[in-house]
This record gives sequence, C-alpha cells and structure tokens, in this order.
Amino acid sequence: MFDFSTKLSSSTLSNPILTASGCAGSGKELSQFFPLTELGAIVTKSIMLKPRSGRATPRMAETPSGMLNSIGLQGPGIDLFLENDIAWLQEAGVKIIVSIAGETVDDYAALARRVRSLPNVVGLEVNISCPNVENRGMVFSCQPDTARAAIENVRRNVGNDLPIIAKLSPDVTDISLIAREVVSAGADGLALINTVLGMVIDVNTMRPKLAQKTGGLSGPAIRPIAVRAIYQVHAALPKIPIIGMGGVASGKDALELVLAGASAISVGTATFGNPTAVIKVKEELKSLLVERGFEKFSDAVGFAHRAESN
Amino acid sequence: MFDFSTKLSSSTLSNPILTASGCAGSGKELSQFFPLTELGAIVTKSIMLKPRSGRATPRMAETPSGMLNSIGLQGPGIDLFLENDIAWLQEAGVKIIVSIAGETVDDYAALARRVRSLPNVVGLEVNISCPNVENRGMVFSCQPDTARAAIENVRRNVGNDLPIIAKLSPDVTDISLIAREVVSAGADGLALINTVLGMVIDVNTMRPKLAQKTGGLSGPAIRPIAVRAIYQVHAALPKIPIIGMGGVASGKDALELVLAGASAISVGTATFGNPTAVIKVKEELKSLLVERGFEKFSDAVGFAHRAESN
Amino acid sequence: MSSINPRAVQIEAEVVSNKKVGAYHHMVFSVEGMAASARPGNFVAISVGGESTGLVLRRAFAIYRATDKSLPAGSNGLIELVIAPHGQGSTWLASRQVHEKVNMVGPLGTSFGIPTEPVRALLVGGGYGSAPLFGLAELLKSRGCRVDMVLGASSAGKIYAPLEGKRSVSSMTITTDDGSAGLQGRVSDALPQLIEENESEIIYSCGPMAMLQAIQAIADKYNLLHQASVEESMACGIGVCMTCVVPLRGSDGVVRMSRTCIDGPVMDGSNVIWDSQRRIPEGTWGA
Amino acid sequence: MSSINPRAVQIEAEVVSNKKVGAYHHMVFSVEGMAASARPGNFVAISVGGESTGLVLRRAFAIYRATDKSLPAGSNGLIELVIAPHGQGSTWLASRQVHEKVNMVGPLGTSFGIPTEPVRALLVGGGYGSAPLFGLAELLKSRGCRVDMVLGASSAGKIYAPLEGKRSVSSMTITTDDGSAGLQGRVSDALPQLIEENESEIIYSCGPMAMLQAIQAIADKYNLLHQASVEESMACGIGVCMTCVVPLRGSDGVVRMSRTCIDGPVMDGSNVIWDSQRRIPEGTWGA
Ligand SMILES: Cc1cc2nc3c(=O)[nH]c(=O)nc-3n(C[C@H](O)[C@H](O)[C@H](O)COP(=O)(O)OP(=O)(O)OC[C@H]3O[C@@H](n4cnc5c(N)ncnc54)[C@H](O)[C@@H]3O)c2cc1C
Ligand SMILES: Cc1cc2nc3c(=O)[nH]c(=O)nc-3n(C[C@H](O)[C@H](O)[C@H](O)COP(=O)(O)OP(=O)(O)OC[C@H]3O[C@@H](n4cnc5c(N)ncnc54)[C@H](O)[C@@H]3O)c2cc1C
Ligand SMILES: Cc1cc2nc3c(=O)[nH]c(=O)nc-3n(C[C@H](O)[C@H](O)[C@H](O)COP(=O)(O)O)c2cc1C
Ligand SMILES: Cc1cc2nc3c(=O)[nH]c(=O)nc-3n(C[C@H](O)[C@H](O)[C@H](O)COP(=O)(O)O)c2cc1C
Ligand code: FES
Ligand code: FES
Repeated sequence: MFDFSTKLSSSTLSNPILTASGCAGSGKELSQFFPLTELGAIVTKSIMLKPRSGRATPRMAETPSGMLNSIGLQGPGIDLFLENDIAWLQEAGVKIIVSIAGETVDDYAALARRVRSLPNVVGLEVNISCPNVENRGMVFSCQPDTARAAIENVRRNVGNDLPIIAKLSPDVTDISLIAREVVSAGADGLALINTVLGMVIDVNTMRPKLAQKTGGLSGPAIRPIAVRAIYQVHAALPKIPIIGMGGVASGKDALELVLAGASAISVGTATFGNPTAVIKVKEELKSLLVERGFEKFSDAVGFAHRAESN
Repeated sequence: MFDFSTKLSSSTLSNPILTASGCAGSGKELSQFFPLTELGAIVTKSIMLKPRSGRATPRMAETPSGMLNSIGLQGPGIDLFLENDIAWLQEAGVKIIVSIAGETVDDYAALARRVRSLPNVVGLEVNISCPNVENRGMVFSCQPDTARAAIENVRRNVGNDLPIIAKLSPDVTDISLIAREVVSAGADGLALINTVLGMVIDVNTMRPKLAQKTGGLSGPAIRPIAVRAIYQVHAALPKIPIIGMGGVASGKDALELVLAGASAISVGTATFGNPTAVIKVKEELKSLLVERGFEKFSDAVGFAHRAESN
Repeated sequence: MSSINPRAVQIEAEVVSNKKVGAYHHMVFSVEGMAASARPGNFVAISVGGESTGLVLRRAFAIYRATDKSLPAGSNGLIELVIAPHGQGSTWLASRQVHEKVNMVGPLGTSFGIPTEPVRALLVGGGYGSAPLFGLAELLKSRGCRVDMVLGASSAGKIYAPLEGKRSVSSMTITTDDGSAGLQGRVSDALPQLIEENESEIIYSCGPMAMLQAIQAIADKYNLLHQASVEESMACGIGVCMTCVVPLRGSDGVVRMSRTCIDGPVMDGSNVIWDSQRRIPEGTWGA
Repeated sequence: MSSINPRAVQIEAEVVSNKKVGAYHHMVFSVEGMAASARPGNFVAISVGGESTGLVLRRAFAIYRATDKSLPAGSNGLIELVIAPHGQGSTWLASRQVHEKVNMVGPLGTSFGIPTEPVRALLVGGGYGSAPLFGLAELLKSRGCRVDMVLGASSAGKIYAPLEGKRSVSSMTITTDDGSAGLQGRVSDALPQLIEENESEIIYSCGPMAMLQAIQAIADKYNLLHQASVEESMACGIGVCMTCVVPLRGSDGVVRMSRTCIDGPVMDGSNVIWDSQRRIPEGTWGA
C-alpha cells in the first residue's frame, strides 16, 4: 500500500494535494465537481481583518501559458469569513489551511488570534506577499526585516500545535535569505511561490490592461521559477516543509515540485482551466510515484537533491 | 512617410529592431534568411576576455511558452571574436552593438578598451547579469554596488560617443534601484530584461534536467515580467533609452514593450522558433504603429504612461 | 454566499455541426444531459487551444439553444452556440471539425427571469449578444408574452438572426452602425420609439457593456424592468477566481463587487453600477 | 567559423501523406525546391503545436528520403520523414492531416561523407535512426559500394525497415532487446560478426548517443572509419543558440564544444568525445 500522507510540521494530511489560496473560492463552488474531502486540505483565500472590495476591473489578462491577476484580496473580512466560509467547510468535514493577509504588522497578530484554535484548521498560511501600508506599500516578504516582523507577530499569538506557514514572493534577489529569516522568526513551514509581478499592455487602448496596472503572474509559465525557488530553499533549509505551487496542472508538474523539495502541492490557476484539476493532479502524482517505485510519498520529497553518484 | 528611426543616446538606428545577445550566433547564420542590414543593429553574443567552453550539456529545456538555457557564455574570447565575427559583420555593413561579459570588474574595463572605437559599432551592451567570481559568484547586476562598479569601470574606458547600455537581470527585489545605480555610474541606456532564473526537473531521471541545474528562462512566458520591468524603469528614468526584450515574437508583442517605454526591441528566443522572426516583428510593428496614427516611432515610446484623462 | 449553478457539470462535448453564418460560426454540440438543465441566459465555459496550448483559461459562450425534450428518448441533448472568431481562443473553437470533442462546463450562471404573467417584452441584442435571446423569445412566447426584438451590430454580417429564430418574435428591428442592414445607428437609438409603439413592459438585453448601460438609461426613463446579460472577462466561469466582478447593489442596498459568473451573467440592470470599469464606485462595500 | 548549410530555406510544406507504420508515422511533405538540395544525413527543423501553442522550439527530423529528379518537370519535390510520436511536439506533428501545412527549415546540417572509391559499408540504425540510412544506402549502391545494414530497437514495432528501402542493401540484420524480431540483443552485439563476415571498411550510424558510443568502441577495435549522426537537444537547428553542442576534436587536434546542427549531425565518430553529457571533458578549449 502506497503511503500518500504528508506532514506539515505538527499536522498530518491524508495526501499532499491542496488548493492554492485565492483559487478555490470559498470551497463550496468546487464541491460541486468533487468531494472536498479528497483534498489533503483546502487553502482558503487570504482573509483580512475588514471587508475589502478588492481592485477595480479589468482584474485579469491571459498571458502565454499563464495569466495576470489583480484581485486585490477582495473578501468579507475575518468576521463573516469565520461565520460563513469556515463554518461551511467545517460542516463539510474538510481540513482547512487558513490564509491570512495584513496591511500592518498588527493586522497579522490580530488575525492570528482569531484563527489559532478552530476545529479542522490544520495550518495557518501567512501571506506576507502583501503591500505594507506603513512602509510605502513595500511588500512585507520582499524585505528581511518586515518579513520577520510579520511572522514574529503571528508566532507570538499562535501555539505550537498550529503550523505557521509563511508564503513568500519570488520577486526578491535572494529567496533563501528571506526563507531563513522567516524560519528564524518562527515559521514552521514555507509556501512557495506567490505570483510574479507582471504587466500586460493592451495594444488597442495603449494602456496597461489591468486597472491597477501591474498584476501577479501565475500558471505554467512560472513553473520553472517555482521549481528553482523550492530547490534553492530546500537546499538551504532541508528540514522545513514546503508547500509548493506555481503552474501545477498535472501529476508530472507536481512531481517536479516534490522532487525539488515540496512536501505538499497547491493547485491554483489550473483550476480555472479545469475545475477538477486538483483531482487529476492527485491521481496522476500517485501513479507516477508508484511507477517509480516509491512506497511513501515522503521519500520523494527533495529526491532531486541526492548525490550525483546514486 | 513613417519615421521608423530610433536613438540610443548618441547613436541613431534606422529602425528599432535588434537581435538579442546570444540568440543570433555570429550573425552569419541568420544572413542566409534575410539581409542583416534590415536590422537596426545586431547585438552580438556576450564576449569574454578568454575563450570559454561554456557549460556541459544538457544546456536547454523547453518550458511552457518558454525555454531554459545554460549556455554559460561559450565563446572564442575577445581576440578571435574581433578577428572573425566583428570583421565579418563590418564587411557585411551591419551596425553592431557589442555585448561584453566579465568575471571580474577588471574584465569589464579590459573588454571596454578593446571595443571602444571600432567601425560600425554603435553601442556597447554591458551584460552584468553574470556571476562575479570575486564575490561568491553573486550576479553583478543583483547588487547595487557591484552593478555600479562594473559600469563605472566601463565608463572610464569608453568615450562619450559610444553609448554604454547596461543589461540588467530581472531577478532582483527592485529593478528601478539597480537601474538608477548604473545610470548614475555612467550608463547611457539600459537593456531589459535578461533571463529569469529557473529550473526544470526531469521526472524520469528525477534530477535537474540541465547539467548546471539552473538556467535562464526566456520566451513569451516572461513577457509580462519584461513589460513590468520596462514600465517601472521608464517611469523612474524617463529620459534613459531602454532596449526592451523578453518574449517578443510578433509586432504586437514588440508594441507592448515600446508602449511601456522601450526605444528599441531585441528579439531572442523567437528566432529559434522562426529564423525570420526579427523581420516579422519589424514589419508587423511598423504596420501597427501606422494603423494607430503614429508618424514617428519615437512618439510611441512610453505612450502607455500618458495621463489617464487623455 | 451566492453559489455556482447547481446543475453545472463537466463533460467532453462532441461537435455535431459547425456552419459559418455571416461573421459567426453556428456550432452544435452533443452534451449528454447538460441540455436538459440549461435555461435561457445560461452559458457554458469551454477549454480552448488543444493539447500543447499556451491558453490556460476557459472561454465563456452564451447558450443559443438547448434541445432536449424534442429528441428521441435516450439520445444526447444538444447545445448550440454562436461563436465570433475574435482572438486565439474563439478562432480555435470555431475551427473545430465535426466529431472533435471539447471540454465543456455548464450550464453556468443565472438565467433570464420569466414573469409569471404574460408581459410585453422587448429583447435587445448587440452582435453575438443576440444568441441567448432566441431561446428566451421562445420561452416568453410559450408563456403568452408578446416579444419584440431589436438587434444591432457594426454591419450586416455581424447581425445574427437566423430565420428559425424569428418564429417567436412579433417584430424584428435591425440596426447597423454603417447602415448596411436595417436602420443606420445604434440599437439604443431605436429603443424609445419601439418601447412606445409596442408598449413594452420589460427589456431583456445582451451585448457589450456600453450598450447595456445605454439601455439602462432608457429603461430608467421609461421606468421599465431591465434584465441585462453582462459580459466581464472571466478566468474560471465557476466562481473561484473573482476576476469577473461588477459592482452590484444587493437586496440590502449595499453595493458589492459581485461575480458575473454566479450572480450573473443575467442581472437586474437597475442594480448594476454601470461604467465602473477601471474604478471602484464610491460606497462599495469594503472599498 | 563553421556555418549553416548554405542550401537551407524556410518554407510552408504541405502534408501529402501520413501513414502509421509500426510505432512510427511515415510522412511525406511537398517542399518546393528543398528536396533537390537535400543529401543523406541532412535534417529539417519543423515548427510544432499550431497557432496558440506553448511549444516555442522547432523539432529536428532526419530526412528519410528526398525525391526530386524522378518527378515530372515543374512539380514540387518531396521530403519524407519518419516520426516517432513521443512528447507533445512529435505527437502534434504525427497527427497532421493531408493538405495541412507546417513551417519547415531545411535541409540542415552535414551529410554522410561518400567515399570516392567503392567500399564495403555497414549501416547501423537504432529506432527511427534507420531513417536517414536508406537514402544513404541507395547513394552508396549507385556508387558501386556493397551495403550491409543492421537495425536495432527495443521491440519489433520500433524497427523501421520498409520493403522498398531494402532494395539497395545486400544484407539486412535486425536486433531487438526483447527478441520480438530478429536476433535478441543490441545492435552492437551483432556488429563484430557482421564486420568480419562482410569485411566492412566503414560504418555509418544513426541512433541514440549510447549506441553510437558503443559502435565507436567497435570501430576503434577493427580500425574502421565511423560516420555517426548524433542527436543532441536542439533549440534552433540553425546554429544560433549553442544548445546542441558536443565536444569534438578539430583537425587542429583541439577539442571544442561544437554545434551538432552545423558541424553535425553527421560527425567523424573518432573525433567525438563520447559520454560527455553533464560534464565538459578535460582539455576542452576554453574550459
Ligand atoms: C458570459 C459570457 C458570454 C459570452 N458569450 C459569447 C458568445 O455567445 N459568443 C462569442 O463569440 N463570445 C462570447 N463571449 C466572449 C468569449 O468568452 C471570449 O471572450 C471571446 O471569444 C474572446 O476570446 P478569444 O480567446 O478569442 O480572445 P482573446 O483576446 O485571446 O482572449 C483573451 C482573454 O480575454 C478575454 N476576453 C476577450 N474578449 C472578451 C470579451 N468580449 N468578453 C469577455 N472576455 C473577453 C477572454 O475570455 C480571454 O480570457 C462571452 C463572454 C462572456 C463572459
Ligand atoms: C538531428 C536530429 C534528428 C532527429 N530525427 C528524428 C527522426 O527522424 N524522427 C523522430 O521521431 N525524431 C527525431 N529527432 C527527435 C525530435 O527532434 C524530437 O526531439 C522528438 O520528436 C521529441 O520531441 P517532442 O516534442 O515529441 O518531445 P518533448 O519531450 O516535448 O520535447 C521537449 C524538448 O526536448 C527535446 N528532445 C526531446 N527528446 C529528444 C531527443 N531524443 N533528441 C533530441 N532532443 C530531444 C525536443 O526537441 C524539445 O526541444 C531528431 C532529433 C535530432 C536532434
Ligand atoms: C486569481 C488569483 C488569486 C489569488 N489570490 C491569492 C490570495 O488571496 N492569497 C495568496 O496567498 N495567494 C493568492 N494567489 C496566488 C496563488 O495562491 C499561487 O501562489 C499562485 O497563483 C501560483 O500558483 P498557480 O500557478 O498554480 O496559480 C492568487 C492567484 C490567483 C491566480
Ligand atoms: C540561448 C540563449 C543565450 C543567451 N545568451 C546571452 C548572452 O550571451 N548575453 C546576454 O546578455 N544575454 C543572453 N541571453 C538573454 C537574451 O539576450 C534575452 O535577454 C532573453 O533571452 C530574453 O529575450 P527573449 O525572450 O526574446 O529570448 C541569452 C538567451 C538565450 C535564450
Ligand atoms: S469567472 Fe472566476 S469567479 Fe467569475
Ligand atoms: S540547435 Fe541552435 S546552435 Fe544548434
């Protein structure tokens, strides 16, 4: 029997396939296409303290093998989120990784307190790829000091039984440096990668296509960047579990990220092209691992790092 | 009559379409498919002081809408390069932008001295997206101080009539910062963007596909990153000419980069898929500009930055 | 929390026919049970580009007709679409041959609200926006409504108005920007007179956002109900991406950025805050 | 500076026929004048994936046959390829229908060297590596050479050896790894006996790098010339990207990383530094 379970620090998941934050609605929408309990866990869209309208439209542009989005963290705020979305997911018996996003270091602390002990919540993904309103809108995870401050604040407010997973932006000179910083600040795991900053210009209006000009690039186009980031960070911090994501649409894609060092895989943009993409990824990944003679999923994690002589 | 000419600091080119460094061989190979004099200029592969074997194979992997390469700057060294490649291009009457690459700050100075006054050479592209052997292989253009040092050394060795164009890596937290730094160090223009660091893992061997593990991602996949980088840098330094590149395969693609702020366009990976890609880009870009009522190419440069009210 | 059309399924739909009609392709797909649950106004979302494509997002297409009951028992239902080859995705779809299969999710979204009493309805379509109106016209007719239709486009080739579709309408007006068919001008130019002549009580519309906005202004003036099928860029079509939003006033009076794939595409025109592209209207919840 | 095949041109080639043969597709393309300038060993580079594809690189295919002179005056030349559907690119190509067009650049690369005197030649092919050998056999035969051929593959379905191709060979030996056709084993196992029996003077080979390397060892032992058609990943096929290199000893004795699309694919086997994947051999120029 193949053992498909995986561990994210203190939490064990039945399998390593997750949704990606912001790419699965409230969960309910996808439940029409497959039982959400098939997932290792659902990762919720990043929630903020207050309700938020998000950005103006157009919010998206298709790009070669990818897309840009600038949703701008639209959401109902933590109160309604817990009341509606989380309650529904708990009822459905789904394991949940809650993703939180703040505009200030204090926001992260306040959000962490709200979710630190909820039934079915097996992880806290701290999306620090957000603009810091107290520092000229600079993204938290792009500077070691602000990345550290956000995670320290979450750590102080969450006990050791809820894994804290810091989600990093790839738009930095040295992602291993940021990874080390957040781990030393108390993160139990890392989520790699958030979208890559990009822009599309509409050649008809001759202006940026998105209302907010720039957006986040996701999808298969960025997969080589994700694999590289995961490989680099796993080499630097081999014991820290990584949730890998970026352009995974098939089992082969997921396997690439696992071999690079990911202990779990989030599927984002692929769900837009195919509502059942997560199930496809899950089934294909399992067959590929079995074909290659693995008896446990965990043996494949970081396997591409083994010495050349093997 | 549409005026397709463009200026890169003190040099005027008949049109803004160039090859990308490392993507046009020595020029000769392409000359079989079209007269090289059709180009605004040819940008040569980055040349180093000494002959260089480059990296071991496999050196490339195809990726969704892109490719990874790790050629490792294979080349004959500056002596044979001037004797053979440059001599041939001069004979052919082609305008040349020479690209140079160093392992040390002194290499850049030595190379600059060798090319500072050669017939037909209309620009010096300084590829500082190379590993610095004196600083743990950190890429010159990824740190403000080493980026500055390399450009200052070139500036000291080149007169004002040969434009110095610093070619930057997008793999940095803030590309405008690096751009400002190299401009204040004496660069007359910028080339944006070099490849994005990536990796592909071969799911059969379960190791990195490229012999050197990581490689540079190019092609349409990275176009949104190029557009964003050009837009940001043009906003920060509106008077500095930019050679734009990254995934341009059609006139529409080129127009995006021009509207973002590029005064010239290099076509790289697209040439691998289509030997006549540069000519296609040139012709399509011209028609698109004429259709949109532009009388001069230069009026379109940075046009996407105009005020919203227009 | 609004949710996805509960009848939506994902299937491999086979192309049964593909015919060029003016500027459009009229395509028929064999869709198993999907046709039975489709209502006028619903749409389908289709994967485009094939195996090695760089196009990662689905494309949405309004259902032109869904045929189920009239077919012999046991046979597959049919869904018909009207495709305007525009960019890469629609051009790929329009070049599919008979027997090829495409991945289709549907039926999606809201449908046109049908009055319980017979009313005098005016149906307004722009370009391929006429597609969902013919099925609607049939349904309204069967409920005893009077149905007038006005279709506009830039030129004659872009008017989609097949003969069989006209069965259910009492009058059909055509407008073209260049005057190559029907009246010269925009549909909205023709509306006041049509509303007055036909004593219309409700407007159903589908077309570009600017057209819908102009119709809303007229509906306001004449104090008419207006059910508009809006069109925002959609990445997923199933409510999970939040790209397709428009500001919509809820029954509680609060304006929220609402998903047109779930709370739409058919929306009550008077609740939509029109002309809000590139900005969030003041007072929107969470702005 | 070596340079691209001076006869290379870029054309839209029309598919004239596409037949499945064992594990392969035998495809014929109408290529205007390209056939006239093709020599055995040359290859073509084809764009794959179609309009909206995410596949950005060309794929290289050895020319199986080029027909020109035997055709009526004024008609287009033909180029034939043998395609193994493997990944996305080759699978796309193998599913092209008659009358579809593909963008083709060719003829590219070096060709097999033909001795000026009649010799006794042994042609060795692995899998689709047999493709360029049949045209070579015809040419050698016409020059009065004796031609023996040995083809190997993992199993019978992967041996490409059409009847018409065998016309020019004096003997044909087949090996398969699983013994499903011919001798069980690898081609290199069969070589020593064949060389001795046929008194071969030169080996021509085409197939996977590991096979070519094994053949070189045998050629060295028997002191035979060995012209090998190598296969490295190629991004461009026309000498501009430097991805396709192998370490090759030049006439000056210096080993350089040389482009297999320009200095190859046919190379003098004794000058190739085999087994150099994932490392640069010591002493290579510029290493
Ligand atoms: C609810 C709904 C119903 C639709 N019904 C029809 C129909 O019946 N017939 C028809 O031909 N088309 C219809 N469309 C438009 C269709 O979904 C495609 O957007 C259009 O065919 C252009 O796609 P493309 O790939 O050819 O163009 P591209 O320019 O390659 O598209 C790039 C991206 O932009 C989006 N996009 C481009 N144009 C539009 C547009 N006008 N509206 C929304 N998104 C756009 C595409 O969906 C895609 O994600 C409908 C759209 C929506 C949202
Ligand atoms: C000189 C030469 C001659 C060739 N002749 C033939 C032929 O006659 N018949 C035939 O079926 N194939 C031939 N090939 C292989 C062919 O070019 C493709 O590489 C192969 O079809 C796989 O491409 P794909 O898109 O299906 O696979 P993918 O796995 O999608 O290819 C991804 C990338 O890897 C490269 N790649 C994958 N496998 C190989 C390989 N074995 N060798 C080199 N590059 C590879 C591809 O070119 C492509 O760039 C030849 C290759 C070369 C270099
Ligand atoms: C429409 C959209 C919305 C997203 N929203 C969030 C979000 O709220 N929080 C977050 O951490 N990441 C968000 N992401 C990033 C994804 O979770 C993921 O990191 C990224 O898209 C790369 O994965 P993919 O290529 O599989 O989509 C979003 C991505 C998309 C495309
Ligand atoms: C095979 C290959 C070789 C390259 N060699 C160089 C080089 O020698 N010097 C350099 O500055 N950039 C080099 N580049 C980067 C390109 O010049 C260009 O910046 C990048 O590929 C983005 O453009 P593209 O997407 O059009 O290829 C190389 C790129 C490729 C794909
Ligand atoms: S299209 Fe994705 S939420 Fe509406
Ligand atoms: S394939 Fe590009 S140089 Fe040989």
